[in-house]
Amino acid sequence: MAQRYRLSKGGRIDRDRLIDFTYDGRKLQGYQGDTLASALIANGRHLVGRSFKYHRPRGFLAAGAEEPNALMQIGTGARTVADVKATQVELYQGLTASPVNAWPSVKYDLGAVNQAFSKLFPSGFYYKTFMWPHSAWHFYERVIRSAAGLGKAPDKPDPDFYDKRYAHADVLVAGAGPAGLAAALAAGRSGARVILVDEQPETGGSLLASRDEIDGKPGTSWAEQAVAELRAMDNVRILTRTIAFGYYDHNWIALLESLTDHLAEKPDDVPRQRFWKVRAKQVVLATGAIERPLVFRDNDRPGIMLANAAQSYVNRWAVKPGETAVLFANNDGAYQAALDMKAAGIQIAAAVDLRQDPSGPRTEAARAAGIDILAGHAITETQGGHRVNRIKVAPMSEDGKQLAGSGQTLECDLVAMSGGWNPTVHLHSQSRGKLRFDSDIASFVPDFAVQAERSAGACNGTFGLAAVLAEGETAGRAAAEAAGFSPAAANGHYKAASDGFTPARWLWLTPSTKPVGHGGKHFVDFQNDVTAADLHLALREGYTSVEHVKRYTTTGMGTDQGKTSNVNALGIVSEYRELPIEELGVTTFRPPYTPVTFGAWGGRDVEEFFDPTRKTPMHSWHERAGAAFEDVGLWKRPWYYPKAGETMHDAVQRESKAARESLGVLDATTLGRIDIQGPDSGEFLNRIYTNGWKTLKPGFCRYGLMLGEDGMVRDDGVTACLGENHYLMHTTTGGAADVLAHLEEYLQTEWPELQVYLTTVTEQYATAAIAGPNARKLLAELTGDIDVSPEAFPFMTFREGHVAGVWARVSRISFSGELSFEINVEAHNGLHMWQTIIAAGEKYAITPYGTETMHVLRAEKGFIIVGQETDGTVTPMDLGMEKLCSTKKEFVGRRSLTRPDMLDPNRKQLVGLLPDNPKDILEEGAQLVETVRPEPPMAMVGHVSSSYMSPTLGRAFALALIKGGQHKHGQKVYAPMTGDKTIACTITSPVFFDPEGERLRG
Amino acid sequence: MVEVNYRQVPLAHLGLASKIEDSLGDAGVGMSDRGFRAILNLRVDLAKQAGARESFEKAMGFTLPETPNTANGKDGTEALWLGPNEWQVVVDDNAPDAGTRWLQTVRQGMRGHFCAVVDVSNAQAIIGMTGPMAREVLERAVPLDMHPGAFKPGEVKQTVFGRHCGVIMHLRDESPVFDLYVRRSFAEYVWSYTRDCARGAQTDTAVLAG
Amino acid sequence: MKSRYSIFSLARNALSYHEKWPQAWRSPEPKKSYDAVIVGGGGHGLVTAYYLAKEHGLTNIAVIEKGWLGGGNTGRNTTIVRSNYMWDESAALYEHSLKLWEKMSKELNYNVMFSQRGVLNLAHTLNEVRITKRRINANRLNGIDSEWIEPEQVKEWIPLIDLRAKGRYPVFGGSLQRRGGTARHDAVAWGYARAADALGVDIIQQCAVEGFDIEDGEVKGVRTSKGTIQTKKVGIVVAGHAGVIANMAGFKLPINSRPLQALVSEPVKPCVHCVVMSGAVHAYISQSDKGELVIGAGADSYNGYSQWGSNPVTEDTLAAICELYPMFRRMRMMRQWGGVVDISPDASPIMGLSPVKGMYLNCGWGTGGFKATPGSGHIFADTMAHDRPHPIAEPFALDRFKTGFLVDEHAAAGVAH
Amino acid sequence: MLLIPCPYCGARAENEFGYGGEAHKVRPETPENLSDGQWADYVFMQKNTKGTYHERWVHSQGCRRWFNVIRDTLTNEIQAVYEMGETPPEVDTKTYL
Ligand SMILES: Cc1cc2nc3c(=O)[nH]c(=O)nc-3n(C[C@H](O)[C@H](O)[C@H](O)COP(=O)(O)OP(=O)(O)OC[C@H]3O[C@@H](n4cnc5c(N)ncnc54)[C@H](O)[C@@H]3O)c2cc1C
Ligand SMILES: NC(=O)c1ccc[n+]([C@@H]2O[C@H](COP(=O)([O-])OP(=O)(O)OC[C@H]3O[C@@H](n4cnc5c(N)ncnc54)[C@H](O)[C@@H]3O)[C@@H](O)[C@H]2O)c1
Ligand SMILES: Cc1cc2nc3c(=O)[nH]c(=O)nc-3n(C[C@H](O)[C@H](O)[C@H](O)COP(=O)(O)O)c2cc1C
Ligand SMILES: [Zn+2]
Repeated sequence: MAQRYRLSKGGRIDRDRLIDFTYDGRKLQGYQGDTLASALIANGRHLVGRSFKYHRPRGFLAAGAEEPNALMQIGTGARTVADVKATQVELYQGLTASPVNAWPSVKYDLGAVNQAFSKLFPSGFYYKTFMWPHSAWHFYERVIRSAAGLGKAPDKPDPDFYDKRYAHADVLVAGAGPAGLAAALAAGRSGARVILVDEQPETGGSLLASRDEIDGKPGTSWAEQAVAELRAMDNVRILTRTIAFGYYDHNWIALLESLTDHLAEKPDDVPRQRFWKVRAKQVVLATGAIERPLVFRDNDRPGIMLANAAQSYVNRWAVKPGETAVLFANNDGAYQAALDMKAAGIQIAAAVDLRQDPSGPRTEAARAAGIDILAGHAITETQGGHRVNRIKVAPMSEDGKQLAGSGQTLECDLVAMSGGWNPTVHLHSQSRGKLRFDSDIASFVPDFAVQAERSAGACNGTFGLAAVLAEGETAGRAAAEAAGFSPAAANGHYKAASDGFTPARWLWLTPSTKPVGHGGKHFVDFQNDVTAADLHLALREGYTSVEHVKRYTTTGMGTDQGKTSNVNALGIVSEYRELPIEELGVTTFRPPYTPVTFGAWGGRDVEEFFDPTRKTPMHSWHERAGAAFEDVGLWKRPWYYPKAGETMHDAVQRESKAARESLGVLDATTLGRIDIQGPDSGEFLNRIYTNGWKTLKPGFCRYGLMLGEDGMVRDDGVTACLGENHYLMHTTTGGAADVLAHLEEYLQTEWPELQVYLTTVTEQYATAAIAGPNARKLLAELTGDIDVSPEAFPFMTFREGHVAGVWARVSRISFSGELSFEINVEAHNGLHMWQTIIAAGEKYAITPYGTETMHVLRAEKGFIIVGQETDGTVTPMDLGMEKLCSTKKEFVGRRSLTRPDMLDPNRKQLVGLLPDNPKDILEEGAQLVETVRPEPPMAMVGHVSSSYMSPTLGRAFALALIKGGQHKHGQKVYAPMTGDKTIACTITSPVFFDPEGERLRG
Repeated sequence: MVEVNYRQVPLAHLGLASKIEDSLGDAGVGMSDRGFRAILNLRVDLAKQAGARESFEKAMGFTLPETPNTANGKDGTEALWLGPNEWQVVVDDNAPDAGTRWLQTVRQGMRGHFCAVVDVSNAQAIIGMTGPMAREVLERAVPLDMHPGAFKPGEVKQTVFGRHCGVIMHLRDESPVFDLYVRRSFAEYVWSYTRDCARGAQTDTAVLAG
Repeated sequence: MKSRYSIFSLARNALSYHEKWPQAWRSPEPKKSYDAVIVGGGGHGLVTAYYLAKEHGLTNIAVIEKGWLGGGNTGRNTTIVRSNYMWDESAALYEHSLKLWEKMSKELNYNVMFSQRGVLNLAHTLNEVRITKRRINANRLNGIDSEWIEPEQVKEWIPLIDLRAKGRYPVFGGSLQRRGGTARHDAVAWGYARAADALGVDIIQQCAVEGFDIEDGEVKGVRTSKGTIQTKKVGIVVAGHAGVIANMAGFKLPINSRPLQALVSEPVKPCVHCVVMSGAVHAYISQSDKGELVIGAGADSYNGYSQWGSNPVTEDTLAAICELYPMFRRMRMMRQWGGVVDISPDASPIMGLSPVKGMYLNCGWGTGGFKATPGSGHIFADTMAHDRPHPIAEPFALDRFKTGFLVDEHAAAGVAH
Repeated sequence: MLLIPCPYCGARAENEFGYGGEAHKVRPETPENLSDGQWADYVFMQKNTKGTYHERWVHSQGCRRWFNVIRDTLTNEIQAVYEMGETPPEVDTKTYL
């Protein structure tokens, strides 16, 4: 029958909106307002999972975020999500869900054979076995891996998108139960900017599931009113379905807002989730408390759940988690659950109470309602295959350590247990706030805060509703005040019941007929199948620190992160070790409070936005010309321009031939540019570069080499003297930002006395380098006011004038070894210049070339690329550039060059390589040996840093760094490659082309 | 020699001109390409360079703002505070040689003081942003508090935009109207990132005229 | 001798309700004096003690641990083990270690779950391709398994990866070390602790070293929170805290301590079968035997001793994961943490003698020392026993910062772990 | 994400800043007069304090000024900021094991 366990009235569900969903292949129905959990209970489904290790049948333990058992695979295909707690899933039309970790089904789960061997699987068993035969772990591992894991990861790209944003608040309130609402009201009324978040779809917290009254009306009505008032305030933002999951340094709180998971139709213009990064001046934590299970024998059967969960199912969702219930409790508050269940028509077989002398207002009310209370009793055993159907109870000795007398059997299909409450101190702890063990509630409560936060309500160990509200109000006012606002006088205090859940009695482990570990299992961590016996074993074996206990047994390491198990585990450890619990310490609370989607963390910073793509003003032209692009830093640079049918090799051969024989053009816009001005500019350059700068005259350029203080080459480039005390420095494309930072650092921190200003002008200019025998002719055609004759415009100078009708600064420098001019125009004119050059160059068959050809050309000349010939371990001497290192002045890194290892003649030095077979192109990164051996190891003497086929040389050639290479010109080295191929080469000078530099100077 | 002018704004390749709408319509954010302006970077230590304050005022007709995170200006000419000895001078002059001319003006005016004036007119794109959702949208891209009480008209703030991209934000009025200055090669990133932020904020963008 | 672990001992113990298992190690009170004291009960410290006892005949040894053993970086790393480093010096060191990994479970009679599932390093830019090939070639000629694999093969190894599609950085290929893999980090600490204890080593937890007795430049004793211990040999193996200890002993180190983060997803069925690392995109991923995706994040850009790390680092890491594995956008982070790593200027460790006689240094492993655990301890024990660097340790002396002989592994370790 | 008070722009998020390591390490005037060891001290050695640490930061995505910060490297508490060249203000010195 449909929804057989639905109560006929009550609950916060919309009975007019029937919802179809599929669970484990079956079609079921629920109502709008249900969670997947409540809907399953309405349909009598209690067996909803199998345990991790033993595959024991498991049902719902809880009704909220702490649920360890009911883990579901939600949705299918690309939208599937693994390991979702059924208690956190809002029901929607068409929802499909199936339990994880059971095959073929939860009812008939083959993995259940593990139960037969469970004696062989105490905690840590895997450390003790699977070692035979030697190295067979790989085999065992495969079996273990496929048995482990819970749900399945999607295997298709996520079709949804995620929003991510920053936010700022005066007061952030986490949790919108009575405490949080009271806090938000107090802070909001003061005018402070408030963000109030709650994980639930509606605000109200525990009021939604209770029959408590505030100010004489139902708690839910009070909550509705409070929210209405808050909504009317401009300065308050209320976020539901939003978890505050991480509390980081400097009051930085991360929230996850869920926007579409609860919708049947996923709108494609709404992000699935929103990731909030909130900087709050003050934080009020009002995150409530989580009920604690009791640890008794076979306490994990479906139908055994937290009392508060049973109560919530009845009150909030109007479902009956059972027909006949037993309350198993150690405190007064839990009796409210029994009363509420009874009121909903659930028969209460008995209340089994660990207290010798149960008392308290709710206990009395239960008594008055005719509930049979078995004082000083414990559940000693439970029975039932897929659902609990019978329990055994017995009286205990006074100290609660053992049984005293024979027991009785009770028939029931529901055990509602309550072992007390654990304040949800997660966020307080994440913020590094300290905890204190409060023996009144046998749990941890916030001691003092380290950041600007305060806890209020149940998360602070305060349980009476009146006190909770008062504490919330006070916290809200205090937070607003601390954030600089003046809250009005208190709004009077809220009237509500003042009793909490005490009196109570604390027993960490309920005795049964057999010693722990000798029969049945006392579960502590339900998800990770950790029992009390496992904890004892760990302690016995010497894993005594709580951190070791956690790691050896895996208690608290599941997807619920021990929300129901951690304090019980500590209690049991404390008892076994005979150490007070406060001396044990707690394991670390870590983000996230509940699991958070990776996609939300990534937000929009994926795909095209993963990194910015920087483009030159000529980019659109390159695209149209069919360029392949290379990533250099964040820039896209044309790599080569293949024509139809051309491979990269073909294109590069064509491009480099063109540049050597007629005319090529390169987009050199991406070079870094720094404007340097001030009376001490020359001195500054002198200190930064290895070579001397004081003699450089306006109109001239000079190549410079920059080192780190460790003496290693860091960047290089040409600097032009624009005028007196005015320079323009060029850096490598990838190094621009770092170099500027490096220079500013020296100026501001080491040499503040130097009168120098730096301004980055990288993007002020667009640059085209024209190279080739026809470069001068072309330039002459494009300019009217620059005399391009060799005499008037010599190598390493620049001229200003007009090119293509626009202002230009033309530098006669050459990275290609050709006659070459770098034409710099204002960036807005870049495309125009480029197109003009291309059009005018047609008669010279002008050929645009990319970075690959640029590399071939420069390598033929033996010019280095920082980052290719250098790798952070290369000095100027290694590159044969000692002449560039002035001996007359101090410069950054100079001192390092005289350390003993820098003077070692056997350092790796830059050389050229010619493969014996001119067709053999060495692999860049090939390692070189002097003696080839049949087998490795072989002593390596260097490596190939650059290697190309040169159409100009008509052969392959390479640059390499070789130990002592500068003195080994003419000697042989070998590159032993994979597959027995060895390439023999001859060491040469690194300059292959035009060693006298006639072309570039010509 | 005759100057020809084929200038292109950094966002030219997006063809925004053809997409301009008359009004915001239902869009929460209006975005525009502010086109050409003269932009200069000025470095001078006013505390150490006696009379530099006055020199600047004489040349430009207004004083350099010395309060951090503010702007000051007059008649389409303004200076944005970038740091204790750094300003960005922006002139609403779109003549092709505006950068050079204003560079001369400021340089002349500041002669005799140790300072640096550099023309960066071509180095930046200026993106305008307006609309009721502008602040909400920008809060997705920058870590600044964009609340009207925290970012006020006349203020200038530099920060990081999205990933790895610097931005200068100038709030011109409370409606709000923002000028965003970004390095020209990042312009397209900022433009499309903003549009994606609007999508995340569940609002639309409209392309408006300069 | 300890009782041996095996399936038989498990069965036997099952009969006695697992109540007869002996302690894996003792928890002794510190003695007045020891022949050698190891400061730091992480993997490296425990291995050192183990080999001092096993191979160098020292039996009167203590390991002093301020917290719980294995609770430092040993207990918080992403467990990637490989030996394909670039320079000969490092290759020798890490390969020495990898060989010990291959025998570890057997030698310790403790299953450390060393899983040689293969380590893949992706190359996303032309420069990364070049550097990767350089490293592969060096490895090959050093006799270390390492191979280049093309994008299609990458896809075979890790079908879920997005090679280029809409990606900002395409995958150009990668290097593969088949012998590389992962291990169960805690088991390494516990296995060595148990083995060292069996050889008589005193493992003293919850005991912090607070200072040293140094006379005439020679160490005489160690001051701890449990009293002063006399000794003439002290091994400093405290990872991120090396600088703190150096300050106590009166010298400085070229080390910056930084939080490095990692995180795990909720457990899922097997879907990532090898270790995949990606430098340019900065994401490292593997799947634990229990099913979580184990993801390595970056280090903070500033010094710190917090075991949590900066939030933007996590964002960047997960953006990278989402970029490379678009299906994992729907996976969820279950837990995130940090460890304090000891970063040296050349991304290589510092091992050997210190400025104080009798005091030996083993630090600077930074983001990648887990893989070196057995080798480092083995070599360091030899160094301590003979008061001179083991030949493999020689290039890694503190002195290299004076002479300039740096072993710069940034290119290899740019892929941090 | 730390909130770092730039002495010029005000408190800003950490991702606007760059880190410069230990403060008050003065570059030697005449490095050539130093021994290799002394030079290595300057280039490589760090105090790397656990606790109160004087360090340099730059507001790279803001005013681009370098300045000094006193930060507790364990808790990340920022104890003071001051300009380059200023003498450090007195703060409670914290050190940890
Ligand atoms: C997130 C993360 C991911 C990593 N991933 C990898 C990886 O994938 N592969 C890899 O190879 N490496 C990785 N590493 C690095 C690796 O974890 C470390 O290099 C290695 O574990 C260091 O081992 P250790 O024994 O030297 O240090 P630790 O395990 O940190 O041990 C040092 C011990 O010294 C103790 N100590 C400190 N001060 C004192 C004192 N005063 N007195 C007494 N005891 C003291 C500490 O409590 C600690 O237990 C990672 C590190 C981190 C943090
Ligand atoms: N009588 C008893 O036995 C007993 C015991 C415990 C609690 N209580 C009652 O519980 C109530 C406590 O009120 P309260 O306001 O302190 O707590 P609450 O449980 O009413 O509200 C806490 C709210 O915080 C939300 N929340 C928790 N963690 C969150 C996070 N990280 N992010 C976002 N939201 C989060 C929860 O969804 C919940 O809505 C009182 O009514 C009290 O009487 C009674
Ligand atoms: C390889 C590896 C796998 C881990 N898997 C889990 C896990 O499945 N569940 C879990 O809660 N924590 C897991 N952790 C994290 C630990 O719980 C813990 O956060 C980490 O060891 C750091 O310790 P701390 O958080 O106590 O400071 C794992 C840690 C490592 C190193
Ligand atoms: Zn600033």
